[in-house]
Amino acid sequence: MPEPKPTLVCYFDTPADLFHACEKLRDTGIKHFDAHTPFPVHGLEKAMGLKPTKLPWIVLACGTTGLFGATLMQWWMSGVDYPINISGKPAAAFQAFVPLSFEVTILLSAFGCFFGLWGLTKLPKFYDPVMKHPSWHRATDDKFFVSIEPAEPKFEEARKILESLGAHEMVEVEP
Amino acid sequence: MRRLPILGSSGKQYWRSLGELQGSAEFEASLANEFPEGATEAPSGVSRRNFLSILGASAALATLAGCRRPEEKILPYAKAPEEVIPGNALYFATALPFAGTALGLLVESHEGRPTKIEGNPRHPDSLGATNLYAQATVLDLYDPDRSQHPLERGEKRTWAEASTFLASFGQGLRTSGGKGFAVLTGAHRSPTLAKQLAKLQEVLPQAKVYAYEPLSRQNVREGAKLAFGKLLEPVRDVAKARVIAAFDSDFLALEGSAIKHARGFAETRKLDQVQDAKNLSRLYVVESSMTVTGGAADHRLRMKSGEVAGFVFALAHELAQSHGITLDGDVLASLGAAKTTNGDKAAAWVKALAKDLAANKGQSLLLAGERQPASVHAVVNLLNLALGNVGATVKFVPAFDEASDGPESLLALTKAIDAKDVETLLVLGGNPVFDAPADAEFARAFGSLMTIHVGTHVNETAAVATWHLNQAHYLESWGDVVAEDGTASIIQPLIAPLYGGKSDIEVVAAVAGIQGSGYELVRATWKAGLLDVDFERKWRRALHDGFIDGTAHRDVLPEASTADLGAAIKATKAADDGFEVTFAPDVHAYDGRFANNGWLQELPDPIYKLTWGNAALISPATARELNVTDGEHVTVDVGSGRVSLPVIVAPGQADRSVALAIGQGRRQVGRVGKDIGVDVFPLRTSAGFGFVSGATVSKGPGTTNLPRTQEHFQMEGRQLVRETTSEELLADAQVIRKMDPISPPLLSLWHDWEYKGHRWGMAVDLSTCIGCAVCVVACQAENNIPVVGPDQVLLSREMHWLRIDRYFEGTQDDPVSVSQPMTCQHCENAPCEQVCPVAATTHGPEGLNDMVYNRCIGTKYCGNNCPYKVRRFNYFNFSKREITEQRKMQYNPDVTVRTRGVMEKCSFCVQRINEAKIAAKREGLDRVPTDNVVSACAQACPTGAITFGDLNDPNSTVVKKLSLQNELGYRLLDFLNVRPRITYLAKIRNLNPELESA
Amino acid sequence: MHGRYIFPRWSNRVAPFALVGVLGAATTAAAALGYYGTTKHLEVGYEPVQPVPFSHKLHAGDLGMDCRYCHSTVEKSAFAAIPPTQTCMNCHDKVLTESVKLLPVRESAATDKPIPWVRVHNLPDYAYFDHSAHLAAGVGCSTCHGRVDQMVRVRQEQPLSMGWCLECHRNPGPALRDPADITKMDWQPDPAALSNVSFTAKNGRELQPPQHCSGCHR
Amino acid sequence: MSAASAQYAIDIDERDPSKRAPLVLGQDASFPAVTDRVAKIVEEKTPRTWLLFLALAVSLALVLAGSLAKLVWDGLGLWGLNNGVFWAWDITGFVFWIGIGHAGTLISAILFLLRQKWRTSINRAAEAMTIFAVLAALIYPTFHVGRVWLLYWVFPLPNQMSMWPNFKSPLLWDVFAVSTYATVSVLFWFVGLVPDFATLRDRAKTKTRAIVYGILSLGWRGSHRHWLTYEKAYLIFAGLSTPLVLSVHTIVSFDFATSIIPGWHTTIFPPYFVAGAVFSGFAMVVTLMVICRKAFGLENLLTIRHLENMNKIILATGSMVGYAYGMEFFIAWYSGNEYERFAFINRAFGPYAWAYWSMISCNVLAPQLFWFKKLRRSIPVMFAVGIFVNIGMWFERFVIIVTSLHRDYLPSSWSYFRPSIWDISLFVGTFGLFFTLFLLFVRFFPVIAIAEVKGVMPEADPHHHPEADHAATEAAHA
Repeated sequence: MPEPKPTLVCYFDTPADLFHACEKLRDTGIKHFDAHTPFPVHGLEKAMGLKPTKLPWIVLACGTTGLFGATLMQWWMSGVDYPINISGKPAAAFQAFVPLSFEVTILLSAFGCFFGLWGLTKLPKFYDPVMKHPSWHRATDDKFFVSIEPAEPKFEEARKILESLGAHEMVEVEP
Repeated sequence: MRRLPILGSSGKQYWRSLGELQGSAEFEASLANEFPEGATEAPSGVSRRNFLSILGASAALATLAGCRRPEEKILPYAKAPEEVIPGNALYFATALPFAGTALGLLVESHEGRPTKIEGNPRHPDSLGATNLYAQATVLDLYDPDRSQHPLERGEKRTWAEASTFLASFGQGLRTSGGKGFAVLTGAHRSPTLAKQLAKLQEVLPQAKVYAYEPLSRQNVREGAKLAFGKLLEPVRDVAKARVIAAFDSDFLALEGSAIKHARGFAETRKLDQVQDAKNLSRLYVVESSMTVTGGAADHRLRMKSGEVAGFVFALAHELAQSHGITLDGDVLASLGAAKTTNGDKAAAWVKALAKDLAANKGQSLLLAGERQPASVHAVVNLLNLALGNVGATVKFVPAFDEASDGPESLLALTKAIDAKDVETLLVLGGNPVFDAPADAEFARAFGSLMTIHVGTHVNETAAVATWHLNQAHYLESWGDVVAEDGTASIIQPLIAPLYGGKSDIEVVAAVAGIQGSGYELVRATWKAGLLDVDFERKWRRALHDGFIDGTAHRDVLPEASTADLGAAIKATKAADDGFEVTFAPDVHAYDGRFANNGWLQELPDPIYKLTWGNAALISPATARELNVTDGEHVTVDVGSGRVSLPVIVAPGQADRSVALAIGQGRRQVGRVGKDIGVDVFPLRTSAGFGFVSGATVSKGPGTTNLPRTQEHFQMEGRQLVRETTSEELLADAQVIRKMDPISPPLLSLWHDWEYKGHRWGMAVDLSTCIGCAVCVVACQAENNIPVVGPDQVLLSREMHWLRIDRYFEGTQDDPVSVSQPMTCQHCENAPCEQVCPVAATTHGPEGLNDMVYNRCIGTKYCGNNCPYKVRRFNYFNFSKREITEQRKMQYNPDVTVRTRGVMEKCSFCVQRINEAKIAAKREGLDRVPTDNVVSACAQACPTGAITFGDLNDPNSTVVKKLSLQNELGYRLLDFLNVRPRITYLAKIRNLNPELESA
Repeated sequence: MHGRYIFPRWSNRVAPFALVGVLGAATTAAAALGYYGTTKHLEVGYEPVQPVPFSHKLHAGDLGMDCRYCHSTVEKSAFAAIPPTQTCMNCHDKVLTESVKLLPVRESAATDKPIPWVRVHNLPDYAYFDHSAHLAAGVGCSTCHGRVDQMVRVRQEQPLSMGWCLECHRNPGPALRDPADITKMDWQPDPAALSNVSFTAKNGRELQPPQHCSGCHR
Repeated sequence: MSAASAQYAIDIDERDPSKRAPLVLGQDASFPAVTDRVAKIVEEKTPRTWLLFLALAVSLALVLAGSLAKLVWDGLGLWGLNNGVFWAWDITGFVFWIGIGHAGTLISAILFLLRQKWRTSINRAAEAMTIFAVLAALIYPTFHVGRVWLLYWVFPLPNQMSMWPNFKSPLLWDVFAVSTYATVSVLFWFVGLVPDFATLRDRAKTKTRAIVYGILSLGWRGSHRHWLTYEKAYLIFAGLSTPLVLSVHTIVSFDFATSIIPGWHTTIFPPYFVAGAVFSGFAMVVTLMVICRKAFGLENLLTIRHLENMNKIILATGSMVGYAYGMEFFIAWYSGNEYERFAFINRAFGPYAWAYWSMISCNVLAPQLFWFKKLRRSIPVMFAVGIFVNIGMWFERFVIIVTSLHRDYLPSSWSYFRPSIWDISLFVGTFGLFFTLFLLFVRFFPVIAIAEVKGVMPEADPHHHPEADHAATEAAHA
C-alpha cells in the first residue's frame, strides 16, 4: 500500500478568522477539510458548505415504530391473546392505551436520536490524527482549528490559503 | 330451607353417621393419623403442613419456579376407611351444649378433620344457623394450648396412670360409701351424665352433687316457681308475637335459645309486599346497656338494671289498673308498693306499653333478663299468663333438673368444705376457682381439699387441683344433650381425641365403677330410654338427623300460684341513685371459657367494636361526670372488691350504670388469652350476681389503647343505612328510593358485559339484621382468615373479609342504632380492577370480582380505590405467625392460605360456588341447581338477613328476597356507577305513635 | 502541553466489537432463560424412583387393568387417589406372594404403615385442578399424563403450566372424547375434531372451560 | 457576603439599563477563563469539606440500604400503613422526588426551545439533579409493593402463565412514564456532557484522567461536521423532552385523578401537578445552586440574574399552585357532592389540618416574598424560601394522599395514619442517596456546561466586533 499521507492542522484565534478561512476554502472548492471548535460556531456549516443532517428522518422512523408498535402490542395482548373483563370495560379499550403508546413513542425516538447521533458522527472514535497537534488541547478550550485531510487533491492550495490568512502553528500530523 | 353447599339432589347421603365405623380398627387408624389432604395428597415429612405450606408454596413456587422442585411424598391410607373420598368433604350431625340449651350442628369434615361448623337445619334450636361460639369451637378443638395430659400436682401423668388412680379412688370411695365426696358440675343437660351421676349416688349414698354456672339461669327457674309454684323453663315462640317487650334481656343474641328467638323475630319483620308493613311486630327494649337486642329495638328505654324491677312492677300495676288484667290481690298490693318509674319518659312508657300489650292479647311477649331477680321473672310470667300469651308466644316445659346451679349452691359447697363435710371434690368441667362469686371464697376452700378437675384446658382451677384430667372436646367424644324444648341430640365424635382425653361421662363412670366406653354408655342410656324398640335403626336415624324425633316436651299449661310472690316483690331492692355495676357475658370469652380463642378475641363486639379484651361501658353523661374518655381507666369499688379498667364511652348506656363483661383477664390461660382484658369477678358476689348498686366509681390511673375496629360511629348524614317507619312506607312506597342522592343519569362509555349464565349476588335485609356478627366468625372459619392480634388491630390491620358497621343516630346519650354487614360488593364496574397493574383482580363471567393471590404483587392500589374499604392486605405473614401443627388442621383445603404481601377480600365463597358447579358437571347438568350454593355468612346467619344466590334464577331465595327491591332495595354508593352486586333492603322500624312524641 | 496521552489507533476498533459482544450476550441470555426457565424444560421428564418398582406398563399396559381400578376416586373427586395398600393386596395376597419386590407392600399391609410413594405430577397449591370435572367433560387420562401404559416408571409428559392449561381451555375440541374411552390410552383425536372444534361434551352438555381467574384460583 | 454585593454593583448595566446584564461577568468573561473556572473544580485536589459532606451523605444512604433490607425481610407492616390508608409516605416520597426531578428537563428543554440563553449556566447541574431525584423516586414504587421479587410482572414479558400486564392501570402507565423519563434524561444529559468531557480530556494531567474522560468523550474532537448533527440532536432531544416532562407528572397525577376517591378524583390534577413539580424543582435548583456557586466560586457564571429568573418562575408556579388549591375547594362546593365537600372540609379542618396549613404557608405564602426585587435577589431569602417550598410540596402530596384515604365514603372504615420509624428512616435515606450522587457529580463532572456558556458569550459570534460594539454604546451615551 502507498505510505499514508499526513493531515494538515492549524488554528485561528477567533471564530471570525475561522469563519473567513472556511469561506475561502469552500470558495476554492476544497472539500476534504474540517473545523474543530470548542463550541458550535453559528453559520459555520454554510461557510464550510455542508449539507443538513439526516438525523430527523431517523428519529421520525423510530418514533412511528414506537407509536404503532406500542398500540398494536397493547391491543393484541389485552384484546386478542387474553381478553379479560376488567372493571366492565371492553378488553381492547384504546382510550386506556394512549399514555403508554405516547411514552414508548418518546422512548424510541430518544433512542433513535441518541444512537443516530453517534452513528452519523461515527463516534466513538478515540484516536484521530488531528489530536496529535501540539496545541490540540486548546481546540476544546479557546482556539479554532482547521484540518485539511490527506485525501484533499488541492492540499497544497489549501496550505497556501491558510498561511495567507495567518493561521498559527501549521503542523502536518502523521495519520 | 337452606341447603349445604355441595348437597345436590343426592345430598342426604353425606349425612351418614360414623356410628357403624366406631370401634373398627380402620376408623381409629384413619383418625389416629388424621392427615388432611395428607391422607392421600400431603407432602410427607412435612405431612400435615400442607395447609400452611400452601402459602409458603405459593410464594416459593411462584418465585423459584426456576429450580427443580424438592421431592414430595404421598401417603395413601394403608387401609382406606369406608366412604372417605379424598378431596371431598363429609358432613356429620352432632350437637353443642350451650347456655341452657343445645345447638344441633352439621360439621364439615375433610379426611377425618372437622374444619367447619354449620347449623343443622332440622334442629329446633339451631335451624341451620349457628351462634358465635359454635362457629369458634372448631378452633378450640385445635387449640395448641389445650390440656394434653393428666396432671397430678402439676406433674405429667399418662392416662394409664390416671385410670388406675381413678379406679382405686373409686374403689376407696365405694368402701366408704362416698363419705366426704362431692361432685361439682356445670349446668349440664346430658341425660347420660345425669344417669351416671344418679348411679354414682346409688353406689356412694353419701356423696353429694353440686352444680354451678357463672351465667346461671336460676332466676328464670325461680321466677317460674314464684309464679306457678313449680320449676319450669320458658320456651318462647317469638314468631307468633306482635308486641315484644324485653326487660334487660339480650334474648336475640345471648340468652336462652337465641338463634330460635332471632329467627322468630325475623319472621315478624319480613315484608313480601309493602302492605305487610301493617303487620310488623314491635320490639320494646328496656335495658341498662346497649345490647344486640337493644340495637334492634323499635323503642329503647335506657335505665339502670336496678330500676327495671320497679318499671316492670309499674307496668303490671298499670295493666291491672287500667286494662283489666286480673292479678292476685296481695300481688297487686305489693306491686303498688314496689313500683317505681324514674322520670316522665319511663312513666309515658308504662302507659303506652301497657296499652299496646293489652291491645295485643295472646300475641304479645314479655321477657326478663336472666340477671333480673326472680320476682321480675315471676311478674313477667304472670303478665304473659294474664295476657293469654302462655301457650301462644311462650310455653313452659319442666326444668331439666331440680338442682340449683346459682351462686348459692357454691356458697353451700364452701360451707360444707369448711365444715369438713366435703374432703374430696370432683369438678366436671368449668372453672369455679376463677369464676366463683367473690364472697364464696371458693378458691381458698378448694385449696384445702383433695380435688380432681376434668377440663379441656389447664385453667385456674386445674392449676391448683390435686389431679387434672384432660377432657375430650365435644367434637372428640360421645355424649348427648337436651335442648331447651326437650329435643335430645346425640353428640358424636368427628375425630378421635387428639390427646387421648376422656369425656366427663367416662370419668364419672370410672369413679362409679361402671364399665364401658362413652359410646357404650350413651347407647345404653338411649337403649333403655326412648329408642328401646328397633334400637339400631332409630339410633342410626338419630345420628343421621342430629336429633331424636319426638323427644320435645309437650308443654305444661301452668296456673298462677303466687303464695310467696308478694313478699318477693316487696323484697326486691329498688335502685338508689348511686353507681350501679352490671355483669354480662363477654362477647369474646363468654364466661371465660373462650378466652384462648383467637377468632372470638379478635371479633369486634357487635355494638362498640372492641376486640381483644373488655372495658367498662359508661354513658357519655357519666363520662363527663367522671371526667374520663375512651381508654382512660376507672376504679370500680363495690366494697367487697375493687377493679381498675379502661372505659368505653358508650352511647345508649344508662347514666351511672357501669357495664362490665365477665370472663376476661384470665390468669391461667394459653398464649392467645394471655394478658388480655381485666378480670371483674372480684366485684361479683352472690348477692350482686347480676348487678349491684351502691358502687363507687372514680377516675383511676392509667390508660389503655383499646383495639377497636371502628372509630367513627356517625353516618355524617350520608344515606348508607337507609331506614324508614312502617307508617311512612305505607304512606309512600317510594320513600326509600327518594333518598337517592341527586346524581346525573348513570351512563356508561361502552357496552356492558353480559352475564348470561349464573349471576351471583347477595341481598342484605337491614330490617332483620341484628348485627350479632356470627357471619363474621363463619367467614373467618370458612376462608382461612388469619388472626392478627391486638397490636395489629390497633393499627387497623384486622383481616376480616366481612365486617358489621355500626352507626348511631340521634343524641349521644340516647341514640338509635343500626348495623350494616359490609363486605366486597362485587361491583360489575369494579374500581379496584382497573387500577391493578398486573391484572391480579379481575371479573369472572358470573360477575365475581376475583382476587388472585398468586398473581398479586401488592401495590395496594386496589385497596385505595375501593369505596367500601373492604380489601385487606397481608402486611406481615399473618397466617404463618399464628400457625401450629394443630392449627393447620382446621384450614379449609379449598381456600388458598395467603402469604405476606398480597391483598385479599371476600370472594363470595368462590370455593363453594366452584364445588357446586363441578358437582353439577359430574351429574351432567348445565347449571347449578337452585340454591345449591350458600355463602358461609348466609348459612350462619340466625335471622336469614343475608341471602346469597343466582340473580338469574327466578326461583332462587335471593331473587325472592329481592321481590321488594324497587321499593326497599338500594345499592350502596350507587351514584358511583360501580354497580354493586349486593342489594341492601332498607330498615323498617315499627314505631308506636304514642311514644314517638314522648 | 507535552506527553498528553493519545489513544492508540487500534482503540477505534474496540467500540464496534464491544457493541456486538454485549448485544450478542444479551440475546443469548434472554433466549436461554426463555427456554430453560420454563416448566416445559424443568418439569417434563421428571421421573422419580418409587419405593416399590410398580410398573404401570405391566399393570395398565400388558395386563390392561383400567386406571380407575386403583385411582378409584378420579371420577368422584378433585383428587385421583393413590390406592391404599389394600388395593394391591386384593391381588397380591394370591399373586407373587413371595416376591421380594413386593416386600414393602406386604409390610405396609401388615403394619398399617402407608407406602411413601413419590409424587410425580404436582401443581402449586394455589391452583385447584379437579379430575372429576375434566373426566366429566370427556378429557381422558392420556391427554395430560401421556402413555402411562407404556411407562415402566411414571414420567411427567406435559409442562402443566398455566399457559399449557389455557391452550386446551381455549380450544378443548381436540381433547374431548367419548366418556367410554376416558381411560383408553391409545386414543387419538379424530382429525375431524381437530378441524371443526366442538365445544360440547359427548353427553351433550355445552362446555365452557373456564378462562377466568377463579376458575382455578380460589 | 462582600462578593455578593460586589456582583450586585456589576450586575446592573450602568451604561444602558435597557440592556440585559451580561451572562458572564468580570474577569471570567473570556473563553479560557470559563474553561478554567469550571475545569478547576474537577482538577484541584479533593477539598476537606467535600469529603466531610460525602461521608455524611453516604452514611444516610446506608440508612436507606438498611431500611430497604429490613423492609423486604419483614414486610410492609414495618410502615404505618393500614387497611384504608394503603399509601402514605411511600407514594408521597415518590411524587415528591419525581416533582423535583422536573426542573432539570424543564430548564434544559423548554428554556432551550424558548431560546433562553441564561439557562446555559444552570442546566447541567439541574439535569444532574433531575436524574438523581428520579432515581430516588424510583425506590418508592419499587419497594412499596408487597412482593418486590415479582415486580417484573409489570412488564409485558412473554411467560408460561401467558398473562400480560393490565394496560388499563394508571400504575402501569406510571411505570412506563417514569422509566422513559429516567432513560431520556440520562441520554440527554450525557449528550450535553460529551464536548465538556473532551475539554477535560485535553486538559488532563494524568494518563488515567485522559483515558477515563477520553472514553467518556467518545473521542469528540469538536469537528463542525459533528457539531452540525449534534446541535440538531440537541434540538430534537429538547423537543422530545418537553412533552415528555409534561406527560410524566400528568400521568403521575392520573394515579389519583382516575380513581374514585373524593379528593383524588379531580380533573385539575394534571396541570396542577405539573406546576407543582416545576415549582418544587426550581426551589431545589435554587437551594443547590446557591450552595454550589459559593462553594466553587462560580459567582461570575451563576449570576444573581440567573437566580432571580428562577425565583420569578418559583413565584409564578407557586401562585398557580395556590390558585389550584383554591379551585379545588370551589369545585368541591360547586359540585354539590356531599362526599367531595366533606373531603375538602376535612382537609382544612379535619385531623390532618396541621399538614394542610403547613402546606399552604410553605407553598402559597412563602413565595409571595419574591414580589419584592430586593428579596428576590437576596441569597439568604431565596435559600430559605427554596427549602420552605420543598417542605410544603412534600406536605402537598401527603395531604392529597393521606387525608383523602383516611376518611372516604364509609365512616365505619375511617382511620388515622401515623408513620413508623421505618417510614421516616427510608425517606431520610433517599436524601442520602440523592446527595451522595450529587456530591460525586460536582466533584468529577463539569458542573456547568462549558461549551454552551461559551456559545452564548458575545465573543462567540463570528460577526462580533468588540470595538464596533463599544462604539454603539458610546453613541447611546452621547
